[in-house]
Amino acid sequence: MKKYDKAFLHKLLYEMMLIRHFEEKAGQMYGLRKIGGFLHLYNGQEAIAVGAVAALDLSRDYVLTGYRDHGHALACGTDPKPLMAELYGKITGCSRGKGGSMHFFDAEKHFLGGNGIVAAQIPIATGVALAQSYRSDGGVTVCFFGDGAIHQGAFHESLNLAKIWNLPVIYVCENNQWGMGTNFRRVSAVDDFSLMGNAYGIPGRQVDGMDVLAVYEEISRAAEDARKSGLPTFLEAKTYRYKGHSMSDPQKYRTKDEIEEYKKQDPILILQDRMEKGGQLTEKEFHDLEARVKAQVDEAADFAETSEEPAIHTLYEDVLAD
Amino acid sequence: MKKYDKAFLHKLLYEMMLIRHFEEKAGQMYGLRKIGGFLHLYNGQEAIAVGAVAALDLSRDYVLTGYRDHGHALACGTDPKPLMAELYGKITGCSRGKGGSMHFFDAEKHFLGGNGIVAAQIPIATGVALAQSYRSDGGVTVCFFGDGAIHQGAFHESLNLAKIWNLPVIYVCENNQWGMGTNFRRVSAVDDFSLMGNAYGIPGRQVDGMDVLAVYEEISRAAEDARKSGLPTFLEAKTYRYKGHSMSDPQKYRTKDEIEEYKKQDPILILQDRMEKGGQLTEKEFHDLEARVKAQVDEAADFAETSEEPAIHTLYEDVLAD
Amino acid sequence: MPIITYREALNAALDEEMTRDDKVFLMGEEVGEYDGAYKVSKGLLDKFGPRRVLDTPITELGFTGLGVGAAMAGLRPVVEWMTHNFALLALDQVVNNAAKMRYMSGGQFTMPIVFRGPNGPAEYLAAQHSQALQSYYAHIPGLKVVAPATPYDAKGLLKSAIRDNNPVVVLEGELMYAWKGEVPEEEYLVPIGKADVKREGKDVSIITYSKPLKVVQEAAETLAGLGIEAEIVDLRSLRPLDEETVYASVRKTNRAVVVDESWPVASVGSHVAWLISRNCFDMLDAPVELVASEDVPMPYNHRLELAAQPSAAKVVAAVKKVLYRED
Amino acid sequence: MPIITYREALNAALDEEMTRDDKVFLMGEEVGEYDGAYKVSKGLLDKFGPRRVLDTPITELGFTGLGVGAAMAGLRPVVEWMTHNFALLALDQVVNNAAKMRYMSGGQFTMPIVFRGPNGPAEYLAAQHSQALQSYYAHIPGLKVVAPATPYDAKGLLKSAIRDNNPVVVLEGELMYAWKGEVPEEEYLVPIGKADVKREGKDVSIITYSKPLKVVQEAAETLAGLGIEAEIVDLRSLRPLDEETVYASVRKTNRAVVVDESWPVASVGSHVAWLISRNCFDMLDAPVELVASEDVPMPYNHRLELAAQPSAAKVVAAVKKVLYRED
Ligand SMILES: Cc1ncc(C[n+]2csc(CCOP(=O)(O)OP(=O)(O)O)c2C)c(N)n1
Ligand SMILES: Cc1ncc(C[n+]2csc(CCOP(=O)(O)OP(=O)(O)O)c2C)c(N)n1
Ligand SMILES: [Mg+2]
Ligand SMILES: [Mg+2]
Repeated sequence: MKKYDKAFLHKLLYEMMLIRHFEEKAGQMYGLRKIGGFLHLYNGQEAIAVGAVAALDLSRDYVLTGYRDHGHALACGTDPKPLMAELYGKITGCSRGKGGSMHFFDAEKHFLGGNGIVAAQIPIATGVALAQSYRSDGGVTVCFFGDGAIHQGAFHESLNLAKIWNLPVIYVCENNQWGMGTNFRRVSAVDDFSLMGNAYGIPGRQVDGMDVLAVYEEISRAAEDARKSGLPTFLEAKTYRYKGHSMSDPQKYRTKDEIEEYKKQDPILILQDRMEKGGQLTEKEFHDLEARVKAQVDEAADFAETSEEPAIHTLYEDVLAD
Repeated sequence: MKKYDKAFLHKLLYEMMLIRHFEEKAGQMYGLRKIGGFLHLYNGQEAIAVGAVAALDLSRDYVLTGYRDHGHALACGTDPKPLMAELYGKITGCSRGKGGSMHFFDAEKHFLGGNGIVAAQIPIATGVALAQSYRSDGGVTVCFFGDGAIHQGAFHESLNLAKIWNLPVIYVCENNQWGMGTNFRRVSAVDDFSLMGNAYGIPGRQVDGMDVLAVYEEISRAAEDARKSGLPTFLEAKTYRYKGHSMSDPQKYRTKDEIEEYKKQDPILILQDRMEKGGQLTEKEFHDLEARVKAQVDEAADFAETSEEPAIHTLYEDVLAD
Repeated sequence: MPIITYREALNAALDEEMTRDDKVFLMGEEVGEYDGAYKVSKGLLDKFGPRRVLDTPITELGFTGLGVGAAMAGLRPVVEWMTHNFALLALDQVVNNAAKMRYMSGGQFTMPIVFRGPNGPAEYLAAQHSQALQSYYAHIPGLKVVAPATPYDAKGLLKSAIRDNNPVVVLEGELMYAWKGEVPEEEYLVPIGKADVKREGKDVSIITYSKPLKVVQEAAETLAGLGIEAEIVDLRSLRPLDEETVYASVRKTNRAVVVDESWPVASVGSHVAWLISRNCFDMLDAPVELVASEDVPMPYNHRLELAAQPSAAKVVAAVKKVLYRED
Repeated sequence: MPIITYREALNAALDEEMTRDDKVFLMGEEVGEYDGAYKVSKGLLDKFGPRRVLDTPITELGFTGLGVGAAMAGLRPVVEWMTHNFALLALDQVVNNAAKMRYMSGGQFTMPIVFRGPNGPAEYLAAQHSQALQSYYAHIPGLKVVAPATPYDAKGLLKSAIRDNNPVVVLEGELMYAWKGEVPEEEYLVPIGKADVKREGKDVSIITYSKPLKVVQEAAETLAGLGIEAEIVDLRSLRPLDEETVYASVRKTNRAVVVDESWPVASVGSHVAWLISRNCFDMLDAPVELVASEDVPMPYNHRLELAAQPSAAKVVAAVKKVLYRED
């Protein structure tokens, strides 16, 4: 702990708290029918997006993920206002109200989505890394996906391509134990996903996805490899999803106890605890963080609430570029 | 060698010679424009189909492969007459002239094709094994595919499914070094394909695909595993394709020397030599075999030649079953 | 007659056919322990066990291909796709294998497989989750394609699909699962390839199928208020297509509007509109109109999303147009 | 003007655009060391090196998806599919990502990517290798789709496709690669979205595109011998579709035959036939006829294979029909 400076730790903690709070608010607003459709919340997994993105340089690196994408967008530094507005379907949303929860994008921050097709982002991210390699710009792409996505053919095809072409891509499987109602063990031939890089000569490692610093370390190392020698890496981050798969999930497949058990490992608590013990966080500082987070999320909700609906003519816009 | 009885060895030799000769004749007839389209010859790889099928019981087992399918159909015992007629596009062809070289089928002999889409047979074969497991009928399915097919997502998805459901399927990658003009090393992250089963907890082994008895042994063992405990197996059979990818291939990607080098390991020569040394084949017997093979292939060509073209109304048949 | 939901009707069809024939089994994502993403398969795992109800990993191409193989080997798989949007990943197995295996083999195989799941837009799901992809299936010889719009048709058509010896694509609808209707207790089948006149009328033929039936029925009510009696032909089956029932209606009304929730270009809708244009040429008093979805990807925003789809108002406007009653 | 093949024209377009813009690169199976399965990319690896000409493993979904990502990150990939038949495996990336990324992101991204390769039947290749899949692409908003039928159009359209900031699907044809035609030395572009009248005539409009242009031209010769002057409209671009040029022709001739080598149902052909039926309703002296491929998978046998496709004889018969000159 000593080696991290306080500001950095505060930043990590703040971001995880921001995501957590953003998700709580989004869930509430869904209950109030301000938000519709599928809403996949990231609660419990915050350490992965935050730890990983902290290890990147988004002036040249890129991030892609699936439909459970709020955390990643926030970790990339996208303003919560256009994100919340997107959930509300407003014209001020990051995707002009066209994308919704599953399709957050922020081209400027190098956050390339958001994808509703399980595993589709894997080849796409690999292609972004191809562009980086093509330009020799020293950039790295991090591709997040779930334990459910790993069985798709796209995973296999992409890893082989990344390896034969030496692409600077870091594959991060967020194993939150569940793909919808399916425990990952039920649909996987192997329990330890880190093995799955072997078939492509890609180093595979497991990391505790509840520990933001462990994730940060692993991604830092992988990014260095990727920048130096164009080597892809595959990482399995063990984590847990607190909420249902989406808002309509009755969650009969698991017990409350199971959830509570995992919550003891809460990524925010873990970091908070360590910082307190390390003398890097006072109670007052924590409350200040909480207040800031709350203010920022409230502001986002206000912004979303008071923004305009898109005009009907926008239906026909953004289909083709000039 | 001693442990094999003579009749069995003669059968293996005969079948490999039959395939070789059938392919030579097909190549000739292509030159005479009796046959059109893509014609993918199996010369050099005979030991794999013959050795594998010899280990099966086709009253309950099944075989599927890709578009380089003549050898597999012959090894399954399909009469060369309807096969040659199929190449000629005649109504007496195994597929009534509708399939051609890539789409040989023989439902009765449990040869389920022939598939023109690289790797498409992998999930299909896995599904046949699913049916066998569903019926608990003790059957096994052998699925052949090339070194080029192994990178397709279908491979990865199928192996995982076969393992989680314990399906009695034997995957045989015929690594003939080339996928069209591409050496397998250029497009594969790993040199040793037998590694690729690891990602699915499926035992992977390499076998000398020029040695029909080695193939027979491996498939026998795998079939036993599959029958007993429903375990899938993955086998890489190292082999070599003597002819071009198809008839139009200028083969600039390899040297004549390379081909000649491999021909020293010819599967027919190897077995012939061993049988001679083991006292299981006399020169006269070999010439008799040759004569029989030649007669059978000539008869097939005559049959094809003298058969009728399909009537135009057959264009509209076989689209749907009643 | 009991009134049940479209979802229950499908469930009953699966249940009855699985009871009747041990060769019938169900596979797909979340069909078992989760009771189906949309609960169509509710209770089937409990009743039939894991041999007959298989939860798959997320591998559309893979498990669809397994279904094709199982069908070739004599089983009768029902493959559930969580939605047809995801089935684009599996299309190769449907088009290149399921649909063509019989033909390529000169008739050696039957392919008794059903591909089913929700198709078309639901609500607030944006572009990747809101596609009506029937035109892709209808385009392909070797497939049959059905799109029931009522619980009665859903049950009867799914049962026919399961008994059919050919690959049948069944198009359901997330928003339709809760629709209710009369379904008899006794067993029945709805034949594949027969359209159904859902409302009789003499002034205009509205040809539709699947979810838009509802907006068409609303439109018909509105039109009745204006003294216009619309006949509604529900195609039910897109391949084979019951052209005769369509033409019989148009021969009576001399005007036709086709309503289809897919995109317009190269669609089932424009195809049917052309068929009528050609085969009822001398009977038509006005060009055939097509009310399709707007030719744009689906947006998330609900107002835009509704504006992108066929609505009762759009249908009414199209009918007025073919009657030259534009105001 | 120099006379070159369609293949050479495409090669020249790739060569010129890769020379002009370092962001343009080519990827696909056998495009490099093998010089392309159909030699379209001949010499490009030698000239541009392995950074710009990438041989891929057989992974249509994977490398197509890589192309989408590379385009999002600012490159301009040209993805060669060995044939469009195999691209069914990649369709999800085309439909769900390439076509929709801009829309889903509210216009944040351009998607400058070209998907190209041979489409439609060649000879003796049977069902899986002989599909004309244009209707699948034309159906999708967010894509552009072109189908050049001459070397001139092939070069000009491919260059336009590469410069376009949207995903463009280019439909070539194995049998067309050897076709010859005049192609100027100077640089030129053919705009996407403009049809071309390939022959003027006053008696009937034959609307076609891609490979069938040849049988249509033969048919026009035969018809001229019978005193019937056919106008041939080559659509060239299927999305966007140049409706105005089509209607202008039909306004002149009052009769139309559409010739399309894909299957008829839910096809580009039947769509265009409906557009004409609707938008030229008052001008038409006969129903619009469609000459499509037979509604069956493609057989291997060559006679059957030819019988399955549009032919000059079928076109002549359709023209006679719309002229009520049936014998
Ligand atoms: C190709 C495809 N198939 C199915 C779905 C439906 N679906 C959405 S999320 C999901 C589960 C994914 O689980 P996982 O990859 O573990 O991600 P998590 O939800 O846990 O973040 C499924 C089956 C989809 N969106 N895309
Ligand atoms: C999905 C798909 N992509 C591409 C092709 C074109 N193609 C046919 S064979 C082949 C090479 C396959 O090589 P391999 O799997 O090693 O088999 P081999 O020809 O050596 O028997 C290719 C690229 C195809 N038929 N299907
Ligand atoms: Mg998960
Ligand atoms: Mg090979």
